[in-house]
Amino acid sequence: MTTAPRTGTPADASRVLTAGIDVGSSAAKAVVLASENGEVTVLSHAVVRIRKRDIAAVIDHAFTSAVEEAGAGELHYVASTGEGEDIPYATGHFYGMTTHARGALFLEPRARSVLDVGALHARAVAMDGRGRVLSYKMTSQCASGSGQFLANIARYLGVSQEEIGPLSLQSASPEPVSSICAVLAETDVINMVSRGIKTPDILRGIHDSMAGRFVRLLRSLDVEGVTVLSGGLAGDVGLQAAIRDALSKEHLGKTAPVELVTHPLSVYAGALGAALWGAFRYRKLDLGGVAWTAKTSP
Amino acid sequence: MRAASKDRSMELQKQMIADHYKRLEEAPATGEPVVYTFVPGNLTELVRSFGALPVLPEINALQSGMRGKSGEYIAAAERAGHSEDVCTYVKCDIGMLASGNIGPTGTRLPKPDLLLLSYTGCYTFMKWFELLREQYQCPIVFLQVPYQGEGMIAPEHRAFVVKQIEDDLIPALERISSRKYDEERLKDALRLSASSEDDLVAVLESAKKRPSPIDAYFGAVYYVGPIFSAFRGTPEGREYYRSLREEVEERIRLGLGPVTPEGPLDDQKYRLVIEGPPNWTSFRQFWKMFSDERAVVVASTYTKVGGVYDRGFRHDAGDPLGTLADYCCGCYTNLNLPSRIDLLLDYIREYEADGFLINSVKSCNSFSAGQLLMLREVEKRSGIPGAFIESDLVDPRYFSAANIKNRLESYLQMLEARRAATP
Amino acid sequence: MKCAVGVDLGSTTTKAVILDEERRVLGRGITNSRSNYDLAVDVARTEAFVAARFELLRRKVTGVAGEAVLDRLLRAFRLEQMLHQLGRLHVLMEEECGRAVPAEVRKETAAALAAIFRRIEAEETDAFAQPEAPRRSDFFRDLAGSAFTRAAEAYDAAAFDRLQGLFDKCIIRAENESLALGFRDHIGAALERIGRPADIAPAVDGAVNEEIDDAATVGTGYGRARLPFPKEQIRSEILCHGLGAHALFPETRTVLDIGGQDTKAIQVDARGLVTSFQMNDRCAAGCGRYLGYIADEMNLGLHELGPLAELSGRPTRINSTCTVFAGAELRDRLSLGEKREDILAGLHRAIMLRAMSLLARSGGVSNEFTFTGGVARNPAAVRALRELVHDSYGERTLNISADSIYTGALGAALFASRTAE
Amino acid sequence: MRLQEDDVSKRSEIVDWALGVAEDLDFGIAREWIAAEPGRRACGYLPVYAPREVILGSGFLPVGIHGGGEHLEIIRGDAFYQSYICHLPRSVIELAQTGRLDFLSAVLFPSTCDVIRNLSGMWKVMYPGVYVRYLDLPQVIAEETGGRFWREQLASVLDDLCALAGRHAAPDDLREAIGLCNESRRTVRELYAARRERPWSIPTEELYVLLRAAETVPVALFLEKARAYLAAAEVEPGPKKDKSRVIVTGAFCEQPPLGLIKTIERAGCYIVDDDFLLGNRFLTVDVPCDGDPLDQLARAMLTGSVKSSVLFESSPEGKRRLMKARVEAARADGIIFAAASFCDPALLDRPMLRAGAEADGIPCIAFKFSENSGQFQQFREQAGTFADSIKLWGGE
Repeated sequence: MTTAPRTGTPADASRVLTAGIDVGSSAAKAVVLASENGEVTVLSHAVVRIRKRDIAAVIDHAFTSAVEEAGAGELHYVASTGEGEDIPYATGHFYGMTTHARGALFLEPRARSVLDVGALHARAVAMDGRGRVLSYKMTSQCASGSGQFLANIARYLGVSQEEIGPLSLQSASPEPVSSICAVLAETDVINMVSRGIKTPDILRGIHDSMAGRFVRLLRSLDVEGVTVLSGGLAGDVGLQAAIRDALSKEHLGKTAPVELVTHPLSVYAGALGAALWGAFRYRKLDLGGVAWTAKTSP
Repeated sequence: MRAASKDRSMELQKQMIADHYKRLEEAPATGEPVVYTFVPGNLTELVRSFGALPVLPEINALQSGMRGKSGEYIAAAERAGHSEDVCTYVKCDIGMLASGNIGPTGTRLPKPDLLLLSYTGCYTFMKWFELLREQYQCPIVFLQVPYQGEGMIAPEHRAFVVKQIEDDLIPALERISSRKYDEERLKDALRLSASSEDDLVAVLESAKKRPSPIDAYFGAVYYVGPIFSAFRGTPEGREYYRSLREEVEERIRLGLGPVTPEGPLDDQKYRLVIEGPPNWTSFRQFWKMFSDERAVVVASTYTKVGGVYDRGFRHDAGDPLGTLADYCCGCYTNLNLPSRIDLLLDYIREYEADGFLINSVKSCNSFSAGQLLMLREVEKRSGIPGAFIESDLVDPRYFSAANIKNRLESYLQMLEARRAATP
Repeated sequence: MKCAVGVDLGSTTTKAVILDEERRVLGRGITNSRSNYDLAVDVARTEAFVAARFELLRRKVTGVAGEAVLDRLLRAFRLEQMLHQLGRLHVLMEEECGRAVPAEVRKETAAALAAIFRRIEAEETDAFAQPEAPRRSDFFRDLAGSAFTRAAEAYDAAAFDRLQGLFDKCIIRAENESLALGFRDHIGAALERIGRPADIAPAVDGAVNEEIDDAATVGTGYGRARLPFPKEQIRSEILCHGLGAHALFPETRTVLDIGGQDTKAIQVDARGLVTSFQMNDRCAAGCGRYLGYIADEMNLGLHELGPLAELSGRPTRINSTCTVFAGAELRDRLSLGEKREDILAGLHRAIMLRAMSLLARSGGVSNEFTFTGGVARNPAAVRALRELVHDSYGERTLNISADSIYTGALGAALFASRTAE
Repeated sequence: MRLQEDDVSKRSEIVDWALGVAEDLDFGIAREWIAAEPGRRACGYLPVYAPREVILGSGFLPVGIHGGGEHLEIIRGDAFYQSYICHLPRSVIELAQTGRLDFLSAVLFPSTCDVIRNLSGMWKVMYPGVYVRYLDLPQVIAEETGGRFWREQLASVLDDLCALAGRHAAPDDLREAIGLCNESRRTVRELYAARRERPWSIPTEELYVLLRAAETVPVALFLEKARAYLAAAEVEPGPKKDKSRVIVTGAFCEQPPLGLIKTIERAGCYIVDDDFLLGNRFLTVDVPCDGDPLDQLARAMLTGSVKSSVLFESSPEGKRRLMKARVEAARADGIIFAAASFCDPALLDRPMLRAGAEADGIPCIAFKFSENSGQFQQFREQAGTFADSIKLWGGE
């Protein structure tokens, strides 16, 4: 696929179709949006896990299935984010925190911060009411408390990804995880099993230690009000609960405690943000024409 | 009987500290000027000769560590934008300030009338006071103390420090205290200092006896407290060291060892020399690891950060400002690495140590940078293996008990095996 | 006969070594430490005693019967053990299937399980029939795991995930049951399987009844604090590795041990006494577990990594030695089109670079040098180490024993044999 | 027209040359210079500031040792340092232990921080044959105290080096050296000014390697290359892009990998001011060539040294006002605080500088690097987000 020359203007110029493609370390996500006089509708979304496959192919797969589901013959702006910098048919690229902030705001207009937790990273971003990034904080180059780490432990415990959250919720007395290093923590966990600690308590212990880190990230930004959980782990109800507990314990927020919200589309926050900024730029720069048409797709 | 005799000096110290912090709390009311300064190169005699009260931020920080407060203070400082990489004394102090500036005895600490930086053997001190100046908006006097890069105090360096004391410090102290510099008062204080210093050295060197009546690291950090902080050159300071010396001499007479948190340690299996500051957040747990293995520390470099008195230096009333300059230039972390290596070797020899251990703290590059070379050199030149463990001053996140215990056990088992094999 | 036992309870594997009165190695046993240390110790000991009885057998029948017969008997014995474990795993998975799998697919899943286990048992029996035993993992978890995955791939994605899920759940249970895997439990069946050759059958019956009395035991290793031994029966793994390496190679003056989550550099004197040591702290970067993650990432057995890396022409330069990030870096670089073997070679070099700084800290490599621990079995790791040591210390003798993973346990056993006297 | 093509090729030639020199871990040009005549010697110095005039004035070639960069594999160096100490001294020791610094007959260790200070003692222990000198910079600015102290330091270094070279300290040699260094500093200022005016035509990755090369070659050679580069950049400006103007500060000692500089400028930023290799412009004024040269050098240090983390800030407002002044001078949109991990000077200063900048409404971000950072994704994300926000909200 290649970028089409911007020829003519589409039938209905007031209606802008944009796509957002968010390439993460474990999956590629794509959405197609229509925005018309202030109204934004999500026409389609698709996620394809990378699973040791060629990333370019995965991206195309996610993009084309989103486009087909949306039935979009042409797009005015294709915006990439995350690792998607080099997508040949992207009109422009926005960086991860810019898009997650915007996407989170779209999913939850009250949100003033977003907690983006992926397989290998975690970052907290504070934004204003227009999705402008005010400040951020990310975890360091060590995988402690990353999604990957949680996945490894779950595998060891014989728990599938989907079961992690529900099991963690059953925990009566969470078992704290001490070690800084993920591998040493893994040994902690092995010892826990040998001490007969229940799986839910172990999982919740890990969730708690992750939540602790994330809340420290938020705290370092002095966030207020509502925060959205986005990224690959957004759907983990155990993690959600752990973060909520940590938030209340840490008394985050000067006036009222910080409220954590999630959304069925949380996983698409980055892609949504990219598509929204795409539309914003399309209008701001008054580009006109289309960036991509089905004819040019493979 | 042991408990009782032990208690006297401890009681005295407790009382001195309580009184001092009480006086500090009342300073804003009584109008006594307050000078913040650091342990190494502290000019207590001069400061007090102007009726000013010293506050030593490191002491507050380590006290916060021992009282389990440092964790939250450090977190507060890091939230305020301080890096996790830098000295935790600084962050603990700044965090304490942000949390109401309540000192170790639960009393509020007064604002400084003057920040007195009279030591540059630690780079971080300079930044620490720049940071405090942002908080307090008060004057700083900066005395540059040249490092002993060539292993000695050059005469021109001594003169440089004296000139700074005359040109910058004395006028500043006169301003905040509205008193004139009184050399006689200073000389009286210096005489008191010298006599306390004699007693302290006698106590530290008692560790040459077998069994050693003291632990020259875990125990001695309490012994050096008064002389390293606000009480050098004071009558109560001298009183403390007199009674401490008597207690130690009594223990020698009775052939007793020190009393550790786990009880008396008379039957001493290993005699160790230690380089580097202790960890304060797990101080007792750390000490217990040694006493459990019946290891006693017979000499340490940390107890020299406020003055290397056991190598002969004494405050000299005969040359008041010159002696202060010598003192500033002579503190342990102002010695270059070759000198520090020689000192360790001397201690191992003089105190007939079985081994030496380096506790390398993340916070303090002045101490830590180069310690791995020191380890190797001392091993090479003494033929005695050393141990190397890593922790931090007051950051609870950096004390990994399991790792440290494993290393210490392995090390002592190694010394034992060598001893068994070499008749 | 009297013997001394050393147990090395490591973070990933547990090893046991048995010495006879002459301090000759009678038997070795290994298992993955899994999640139950006491059990791990039992299994390792049992394995060691199995090996010990085979050794006694070997001593008896040499001259009477050939090595070949004994090897065949040993392989038959292993097969019996394997089948026993597979049987148990199958039962557990059927139970779990009945409990956890949705009714509508339960029957087909159970059927799939039956088919898969039939296939694995067949594979195992065929493998036994082969004249040459291929090099493979020591651990039931790995053997069963790879065989199961291979077989399960025949089914569609949904079924595959379901089956794999069942396996992940049950393998840990199977591992944590104490199964009867001793010499007496299976030697009979093994003997039958090879048709009771007359030249060894009587000796075998003798070996079954032979009394072995473990006079003294010493424990060491990462989990030594958890061993049910009194303090004087516990030794630091540093001392045990020093003594063990000295026993294997008396001229050794430097020992490097890379275990699952710690790396040790040890200097020993002419008597095997430790004179200095260094070990990693707080972070397991560059330890054996690192390779474990890579193997998982590539769906390879741990033992397959080295040989693959050996094919590399120009190793990639790897930056992060954070174990958990290794997988991600691998993926990144693969997506950049770099060759698998080059990346692997780079990863091996990265591990060894970490080890080199510990070595230097402990005093360098001044003389004969021994590399022990699980990673010493990995040819690519050994090559990287050989190159680095040569570059920074010049020509040095590098010892690696096939049994180097037992070095700590051997040292412990030697300490035990001393206390026995 | 032809001329222009020549200049284009000339420019890339110069950049290739500079890159080659900057990444030459064996200091080939310095070695050649020494070999060219018997009796020639070189004197190394560590960051941040060392008096090159004094080194030149005693006949030595000054060689800046700024670490081993991203290409040096650390095998022995890590054995000397705990995990919580910055990367620079590891690679410096690696260079020394692999014989790459054996051409230096003297090394100066300025009072940049305690790590470099202690490294001077380590050098004394490990390389007894080399002249090792720890150099306390003047922290007090009064002529009578700091001034005299610094002059004594300079004098004793000069005497020691001259003694080493078997010659007498001659004021005229020193004056000549001062003139040469003035010239070099003027050229560096010109290069920085040109980049500030036309960042699209002078990419920082080019400017940086040119100045990195300057640290290890004879001054005259640097001047020749730098002038040619300026001329070429005039003729061939390169495409102007819509990027935000940023100051990168905090990397004055351990140097960022070139990849990091590229990453920042490719993620939508133009670097219009920085403190890389700060020593080469540590003195902001020309040092007068008349009078007693040592007096002049000492005075210039007291009155004309750049504001930095290695010298005590005597003015109470100094830290708070510094960044605003730099932003205005460079017409920057924002500041990237890029400090080396575990760098005490940069990291302890950062809260003060950042608070000051943010109080003045200047957008800031901060991250840490090390000279051998190999993965730039985190930096790209942050610099990119920074550029995004200026792109999306610029002019508000």
